[in-house]
Amino acid sequence: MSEHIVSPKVYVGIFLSLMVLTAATVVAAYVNLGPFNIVIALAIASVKATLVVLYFMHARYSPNRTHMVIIAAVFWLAIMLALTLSDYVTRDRDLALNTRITALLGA
Amino acid sequence: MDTPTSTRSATASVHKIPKEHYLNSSYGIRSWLLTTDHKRIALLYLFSVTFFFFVGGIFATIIRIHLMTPQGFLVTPETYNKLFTMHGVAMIFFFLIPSIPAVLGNFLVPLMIGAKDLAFPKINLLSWYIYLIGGCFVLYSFSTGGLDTGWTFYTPLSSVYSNSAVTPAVLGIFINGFSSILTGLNFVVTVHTMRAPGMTWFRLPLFVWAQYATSIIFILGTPVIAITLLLVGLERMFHLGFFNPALGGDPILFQHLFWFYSHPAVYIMILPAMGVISEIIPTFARKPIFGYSFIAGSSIAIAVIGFFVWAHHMFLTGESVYAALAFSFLSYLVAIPSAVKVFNWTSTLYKGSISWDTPMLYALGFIGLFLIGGLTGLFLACLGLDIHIHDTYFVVAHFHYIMVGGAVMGYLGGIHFWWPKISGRLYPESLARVAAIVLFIGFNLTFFPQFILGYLGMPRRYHSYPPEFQVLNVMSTAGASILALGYLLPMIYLVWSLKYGAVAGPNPWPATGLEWKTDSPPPTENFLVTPEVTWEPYDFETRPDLELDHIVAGKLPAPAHGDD
Amino acid sequence: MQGQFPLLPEQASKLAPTVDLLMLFIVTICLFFAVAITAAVIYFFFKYERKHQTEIGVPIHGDMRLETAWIVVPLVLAMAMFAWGAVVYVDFRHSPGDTLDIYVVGKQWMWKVQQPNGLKEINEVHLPVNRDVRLVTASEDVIHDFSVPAFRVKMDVVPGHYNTMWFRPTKVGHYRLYCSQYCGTNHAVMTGWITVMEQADYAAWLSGVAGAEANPLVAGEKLFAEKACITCHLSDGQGRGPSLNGLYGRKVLLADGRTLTADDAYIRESILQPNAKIVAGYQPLMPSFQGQLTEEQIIALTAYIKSLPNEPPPPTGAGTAPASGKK
Amino acid sequence: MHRTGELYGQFETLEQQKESAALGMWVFLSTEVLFFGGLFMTYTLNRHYYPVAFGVGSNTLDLKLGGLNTVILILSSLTMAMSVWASSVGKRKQTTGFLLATLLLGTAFLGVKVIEYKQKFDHHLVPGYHFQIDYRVQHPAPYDDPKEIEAEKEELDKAFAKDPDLNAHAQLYFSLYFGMTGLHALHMIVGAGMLVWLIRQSMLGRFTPTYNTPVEMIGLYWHFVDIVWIYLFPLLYLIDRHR
Repeated sequence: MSEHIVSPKVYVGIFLSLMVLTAATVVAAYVNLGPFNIVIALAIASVKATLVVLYFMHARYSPNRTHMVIIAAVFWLAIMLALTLSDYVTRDRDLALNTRITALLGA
Repeated sequence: MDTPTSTRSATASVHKIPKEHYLNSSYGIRSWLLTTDHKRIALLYLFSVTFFFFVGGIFATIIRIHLMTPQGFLVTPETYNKLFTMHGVAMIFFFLIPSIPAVLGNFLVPLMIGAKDLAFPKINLLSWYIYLIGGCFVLYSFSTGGLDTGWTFYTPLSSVYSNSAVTPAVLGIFINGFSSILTGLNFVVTVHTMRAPGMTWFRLPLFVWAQYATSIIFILGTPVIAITLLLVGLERMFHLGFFNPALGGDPILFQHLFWFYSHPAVYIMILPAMGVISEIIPTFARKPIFGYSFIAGSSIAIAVIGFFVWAHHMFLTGESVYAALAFSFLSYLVAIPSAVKVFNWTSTLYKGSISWDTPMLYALGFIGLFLIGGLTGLFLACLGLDIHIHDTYFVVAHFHYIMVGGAVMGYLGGIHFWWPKISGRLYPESLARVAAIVLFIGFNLTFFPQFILGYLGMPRRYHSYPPEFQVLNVMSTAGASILALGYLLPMIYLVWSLKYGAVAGPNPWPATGLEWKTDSPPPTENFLVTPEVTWEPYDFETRPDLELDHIVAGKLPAPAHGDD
Repeated sequence: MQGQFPLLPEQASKLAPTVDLLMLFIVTICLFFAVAITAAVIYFFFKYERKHQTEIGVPIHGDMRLETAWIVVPLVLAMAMFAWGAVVYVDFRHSPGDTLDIYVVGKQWMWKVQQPNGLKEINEVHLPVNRDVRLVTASEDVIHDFSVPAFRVKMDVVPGHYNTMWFRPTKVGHYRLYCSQYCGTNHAVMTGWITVMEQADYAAWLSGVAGAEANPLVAGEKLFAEKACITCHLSDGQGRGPSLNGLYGRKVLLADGRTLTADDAYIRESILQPNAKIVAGYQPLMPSFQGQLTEEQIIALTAYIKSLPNEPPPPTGAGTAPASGKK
Repeated sequence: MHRTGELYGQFETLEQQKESAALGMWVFLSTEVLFFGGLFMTYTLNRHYYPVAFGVGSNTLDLKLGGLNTVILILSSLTMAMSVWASSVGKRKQTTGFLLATLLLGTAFLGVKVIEYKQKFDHHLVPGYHFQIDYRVQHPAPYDDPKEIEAEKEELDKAFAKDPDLNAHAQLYFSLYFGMTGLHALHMIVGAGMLVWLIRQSMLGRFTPTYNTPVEMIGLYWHFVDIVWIYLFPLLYLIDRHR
């Protein structure tokens, strides 16, 4: 691993960006954007996380195998979320049926 | 069966056990319990997984005896349910998952890549202690009220309705998970950073590739089951409702999270066994393995694609039809790399110089049983068929063919193959061959009838069954008694050989791997001089150090085709 | 078909022959590969057996064409299996328009079934032949699975979810019903029978019994409440009378120290002359029902008591209805 | 295996040792991603099922405290990064100082968390038999602002109209709130313990520009814990602030 020393100026710069982004996410939460609120919140969080990983955690200056580990972790998390949700979002819910069987269970 | 093909008898007498090796470098119970030597830790694991294998085996024996009559005459329904649950938990989490990785992997990975130890020896010891603590929790659960949820812990049965000791059991499995994770972490780092000079990625033994693939599953799958079972424990302790429909939770979500790990966990069990077979076959066929890169690649492919198929356990839970189609499709994809391995093993035998030594018999048995186990997986992945055979004895037979027929045959084959390296001595060959054959026959007698039972509709986890199923159940029980004998035999003669076995010498077979370039048993630091690898894997042709005269009448080595 | 040693369960639904054919298809392919590979391995073992201690094999490192072939060919066959299986499954999951709807509720450890006209059955389902039937399922507690091998169908019964399944019985007869998803202590006795009848017989059966009274279990359950048995014989054993759960066939310790096995006669006697045999630990409080019940009612009541499950229901607070079913 | 100075016996060179440590830590963090991932999955599905209850639950959290904690934690990441820098250029005193600052900030974070947990406990918002989403409006404390209580009551009434089972579903939200923040806090506590050890080692002068691996490794862990919070903050505190 080639030793790369990041200067404190970069750290402070990253810190300030993180502060700005934190403020941005709070402000954005007070505006009603419908389904986009969650999208914006997660997008900002991901930008912040990326900054931390790249600079605070030196991933930018790390060997390729470190990048592979990071990508694998994110990818596997995505598999879990995406494939599980693929079941739930494509289910058909027969609401009339629900009411009838609920009545039966109540009886 | 007794063919005088072994080279050992001629050379065995000239060898001596080295003066100092890892077993006698220090003495006393402390030198074992505080050891950081990967070889000693492997032996600690060997004892503990064997213990759990017998715990699980006793449960299995009672289950099979109980099922001899339709009403079941031995135990009450409560006890029966506890027996099959505890059998599953002991066997899966405390025997099969750690067996090959933690015993053979621990012993061999550093030796095979020419390292002095794993990258983190203390963490390696820590994993064993974590395993023990997890094991104690589970044994505590077994002995105080038992466990009756099925090893699958489906909610809300496990989280609300079961009156057995679920909480200590899930905590035990949670804790044990970290043992797997740390073992996997150690292997990955070791393979990346500790390889000897000249040991490039494509010179790695296929066993190491398999361990690497397994470690991927350990690292990225195990944490999910850990957190999921922790949530079940919390539900029970604090009346939470993550998976409890009465409180708004979703029991199907539990199944998703559970199988996200537990399906790949099947590959944790079978991949290392495939790795063992990939070592045994070229050694006893005395030729390079056919399609090295395809076998190595298929291990990684199985580990990765294995994570995309889990919901095929859930086709009949009311899963979305679209998701079911996707998961069935992906499940068929994961069958391909397994098929590739089998074809390559078979081709390796072609024009080989095949000996019938015990490890090779296990390899032969493995191929046969894994074929049946793997091919019946195609039945279960088939959506239309799964409607009928899901949750029947067909499934029971299928996964026993994979886990017992595949993983345990691979494990025992590996133990026999590397026993001379581990102990420095040879086991009695003819007795070992008999045991391998007894195991193979007993296994098939036990589990093949269960395929038919399953297709006839006998559901799994039944403590009593309709009388028309009795004949097949009795056959299965009869087979199990033969199988039990097959497991006891190696136990006896392996222990016997520790003292009375012939001295093996560094490379009795001979085999090409780096682990055979050092003494048997190896010294604590593995290699007195760091080895340098200059040869391709499984190459017998250009290895004068193996002391094989390769110009033999009728078998002139042909020019190798393909390139290295 | 049903010889001494059958390999297939009876084919009693429209789906059954389809599933069996699919099975045959996959068995054929798998058998071909299993036999071919095993034969090759055994042949190589004998043919290339080591002749000389120092002999080595011919080094062959691989062959790209072969590798491609044994990736592509199994892939094609696997896709064929997938496609055929998918067609069968999609058909199974989408019920046709005009179905006879039957409601099934699973609970530890019995099946409660309701026919379209409101008639209730326990661990038994009567069905007309050659009619598309849809089962609408729900669970009161844990996950169960409604499985009928003769129809080649099963579906999980999940609390909080309402799963449906459909099939078309094609053959009159009695078929076993199983709970196929492990559901606790008496999972193995959560079984029952499907009775497939001629359509006319089914209609007659449905109307002939005119509601619930004809089913002794249902009638018995009603009587058990009407005659106030339920107020003392609480299922959790906390009532003034002993719990009757799982009574039938069990050993009973009496106040005078005798033990006996609870059979039909004992249950009948205890209804008519309750003080003849008092269970240890209980007071002789129960009034006699002599002359207050018809013979038929006694039979119904006995049948109901016999059907009571072995274990008490789960402790309160555990919740017994699916979430969205709560008010 | 014998240890020669800073080099453990299984390694050939310090370089190899450092590479192994770094890879090991990253692999461990990838495990952690999936470990928290199980909780995130449970969160996602339940939020998808019960948006109203999750909104109500989220709005009972104190955004000021949550925001304060976010700032504290990111600041602690900065000081941690600075200590890695200081150790790699051989400034021993500064290394110790930055590590101490990190520890203090971490402790402050946990302190704020305790205040928040106490509030939830007082308002019967801890999952269990006593959980009651409208406890606070039913039993207002004398110092509570009546207007605020009135507004909250109105919100709850509306929510109950939309989701009659609000209590159970809000309890799910709080189960996840405590599960996720609790697991996060546990990681903070472990991190704080490691910092204490690190500070001691640093004071003893163990770290040099050629050997500062422990500072770097624990730094990686600390930043990871920070990242988890970066996601937890919007997911738990900011679900439904825009009403």
